[in-house]
Amino acid sequence: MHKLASLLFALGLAFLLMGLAAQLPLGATPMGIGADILQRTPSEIGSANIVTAVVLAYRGIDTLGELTILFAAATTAGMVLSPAGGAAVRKAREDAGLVLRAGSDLLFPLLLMVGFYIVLHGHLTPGGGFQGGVVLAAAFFVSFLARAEKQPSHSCLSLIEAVAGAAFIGIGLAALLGGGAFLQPLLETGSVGALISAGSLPLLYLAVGLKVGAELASLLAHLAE
Amino acid sequence: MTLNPPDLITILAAGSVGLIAIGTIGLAVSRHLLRLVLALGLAEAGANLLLVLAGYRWDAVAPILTGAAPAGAMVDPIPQALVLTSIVIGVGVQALAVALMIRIKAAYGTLDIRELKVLLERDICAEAGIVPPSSIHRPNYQPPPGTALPARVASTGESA
Amino acid sequence: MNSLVLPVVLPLLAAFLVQPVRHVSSGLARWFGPAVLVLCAGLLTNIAMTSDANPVTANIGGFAPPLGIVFYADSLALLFALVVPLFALLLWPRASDDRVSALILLLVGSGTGLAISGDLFNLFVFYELLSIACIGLVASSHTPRAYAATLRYLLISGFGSVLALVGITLVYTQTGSLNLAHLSELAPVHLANPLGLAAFACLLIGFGVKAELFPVNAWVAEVYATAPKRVSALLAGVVSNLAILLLLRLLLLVFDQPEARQILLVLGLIGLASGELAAWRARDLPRMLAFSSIGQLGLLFIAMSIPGEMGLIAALAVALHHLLLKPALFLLAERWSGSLADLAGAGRRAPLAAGLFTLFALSLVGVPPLPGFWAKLVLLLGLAAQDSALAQTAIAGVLLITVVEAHYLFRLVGLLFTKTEHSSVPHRGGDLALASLFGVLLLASMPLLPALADGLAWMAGQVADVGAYRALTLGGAQ
Amino acid sequence: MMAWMVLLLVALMLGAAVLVLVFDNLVAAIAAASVVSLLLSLVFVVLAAPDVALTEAAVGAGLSGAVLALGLRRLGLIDLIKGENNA
Repeated sequence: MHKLASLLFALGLAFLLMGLAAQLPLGATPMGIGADILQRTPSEIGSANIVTAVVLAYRGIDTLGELTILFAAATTAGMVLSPAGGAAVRKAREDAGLVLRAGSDLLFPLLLMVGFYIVLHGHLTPGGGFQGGVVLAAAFFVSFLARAEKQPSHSCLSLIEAVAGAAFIGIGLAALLGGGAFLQPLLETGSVGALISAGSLPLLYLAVGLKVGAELASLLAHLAE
Repeated sequence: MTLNPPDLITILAAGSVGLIAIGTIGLAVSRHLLRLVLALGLAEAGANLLLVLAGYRWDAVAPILTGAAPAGAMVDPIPQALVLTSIVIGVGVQALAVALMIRIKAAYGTLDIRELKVLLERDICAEAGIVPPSSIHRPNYQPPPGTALPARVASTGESA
Repeated sequence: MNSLVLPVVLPLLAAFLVQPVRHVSSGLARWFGPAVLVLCAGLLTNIAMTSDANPVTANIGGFAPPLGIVFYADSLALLFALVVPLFALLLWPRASDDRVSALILLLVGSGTGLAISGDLFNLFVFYELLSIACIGLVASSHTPRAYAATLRYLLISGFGSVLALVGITLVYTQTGSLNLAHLSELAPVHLANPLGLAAFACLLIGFGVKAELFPVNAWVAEVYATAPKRVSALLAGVVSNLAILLLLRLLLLVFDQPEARQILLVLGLIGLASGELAAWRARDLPRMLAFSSIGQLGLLFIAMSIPGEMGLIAALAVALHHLLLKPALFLLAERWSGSLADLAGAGRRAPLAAGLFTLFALSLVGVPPLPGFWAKLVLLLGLAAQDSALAQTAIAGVLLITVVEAHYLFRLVGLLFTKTEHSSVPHRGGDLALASLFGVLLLASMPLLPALADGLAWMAGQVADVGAYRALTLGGAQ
Repeated sequence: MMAWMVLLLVALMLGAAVLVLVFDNLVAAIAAASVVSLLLSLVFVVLAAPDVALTEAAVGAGLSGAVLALGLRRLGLIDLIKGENNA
């Protein structure tokens, strides 16, 4: 009986939502602000990836909020998992199998390079701080899994995290102190498509990438203890 | 028979609505905490798909300037920026839920949401020093053997 | 140099830097958090002073509003933005290690941002940040029951954020914009249809999790009972009022339709009834106060449903009264967190605490000289002004529920002052000083009621003036 | 042609989503959730949203899969060495 009730509830909810979605003008939604941004980005921001321009320049404080949400989640998870403040007793871990050890030796440099590539080319190709940060965290985590003696130094990771977060806000405040508005894109925009272009956006995404990478590495290390 | 563009969009809208519905059902019905967290992830994925769909144009290309003159109309970049944020929020909440589940399993020994509610109610009543309400649907609920109930809860249980 | 952004950004920067400051010097780390809060409160009072009562705006990134995000602070937003750091300073949790002080700083930064931001998705991001900071603070009591209550709270607020996201999608597909001022221009044309109402319902329930709205307030009793009492005071007082301010701004600017107000009235009435009856049945003080806070916020939703400036004045009066009263009651709950039966005769040994509780109970129920009475009076007058049948039932409901509220509050007051020879209540030192500070504030507000009433009326006028909001933000002031 | 492919993608995604709730073995449920994320990131590619596709793949399939699997190991629901698991 229970299953039947949940099935009916499912069909009813799906029918209601489908009725709602059918009315939406999907595919031809009004694009007032979006079209405006598409025109202005090449000249005003100079970043080839327009989504990065929206994420860091037009809606920069959203990304700061996003960064802080990840910081809050990682801090709370760390607090819940090791209330004694990081001095959790580490169970003796033996080395992983040969495959993982050999694999991690090969993968670690590659993952590091891919991670930094994604972060540094955030304003040119799809990708950016968040995606690159996850790849960097995966790089550190693979090497942590493979070798037993490799202990993640939480203090160093939290230092990177704090410095990167402070750098993101620092660049924003520099714009504010320099007479502009908070998180106003600084430096000249350069030519669209060049590596050194879109002013301070690559620096912001570098700060985001380092912070996300350090946070998630320490979160995974906490979970894996 | 060939499907023309509007069908593509209705298929995707049905997909996003289906994901939200499946996620909501999972939240309403499932008993295991991990399944609740997975269902929440599904519902968020569905909402993200709907938001990206809100910015989609049938004949438009991705909003990346590839040097050549922009080929045709471009897709609306704003929903994509919003979904970037909401995906990472979803995974942050999920990591927090997993951390809490580990602590709950260590303390209460169960991950069943209904048993947890009963144990939580007994724990709060024990801490406040009152008799747990008999209206709990399984009055003489005995936690599964081997669950290490916090000592005080066990003691007041006997004395009440 | 427009400094409206600093009260939001500095707490976030301080939250990032709490760990390194601990490495530098542990003495400094203890005072780092409170010092930043004092700085933010100073900045906000400076803005309030220099703006001589007309709203202040700040464009983030220097982009004009419909394109970029704008911070808009009128007198109401500044009042709430000022309350957040002050209450966080007063209610700073005692056993605060670095991570708890970082979470408090995040709560202040996101709370201030929620009060003054003018963009729909930006409000969603600050709301999520506020929700995760609250979850962290509740879990900071490190007891198994806190973890269980926190996980249920996390799941409900996760579901709320899904609904809020669907609401934002519906609004974006209809209007193509996220800026509240721009939306208030487009709303009468695009959002006046049933789809707009569906968007409002999704946003209301999505953002209603923190405002303890009826369908999504199952978490309230457990979380306030298991969290540290100072955190419960902060959550029940400040955070729920911030969520109410967010919903009020959405209602005024974007969804100014009669059906939307009817939804609010019905949900408020259900919340009021269910909250107060559950409080009447509760058998320990923290949960009784938690359910009574659901009831109070139900009353606030009813006040918000009254159209026009009268409704605004009622909503502000009830909100500020709730803001003052609920933290004080939770501080008293720390002293008497045991079962109600054990409190017999507790008043004999703690006369000041019992006296304060009686004062707060009187004001909560609405006994004439106290401000609680005036708030309820304005509410009932507002309801009476509408001649719809729903408003009449609301009046009957509010009066009936006040009787229930009076019963369970004065039952406890009577219990406090009964003569019993022995008393088994172990006395924990509660924050008597803080509770008495709130009591003094409450008493001090009595002679100033006329001045307060004019201030509220002027503030309500400024908030209701949507045209000025639109002109200033879209006018592109720097 | 493209619409047929999208129909297949969405059908597979919804099937995997139902499997997440139906599987009684939790490791399989987590795998199904990662499959949903992966197929969703393919759908995002179809929707001309490469940034979002990369994020969904890296964060949804990769990170949340890793976090859930580690969580399960800490919960003792899967025993990596012996490989069998008790739901």
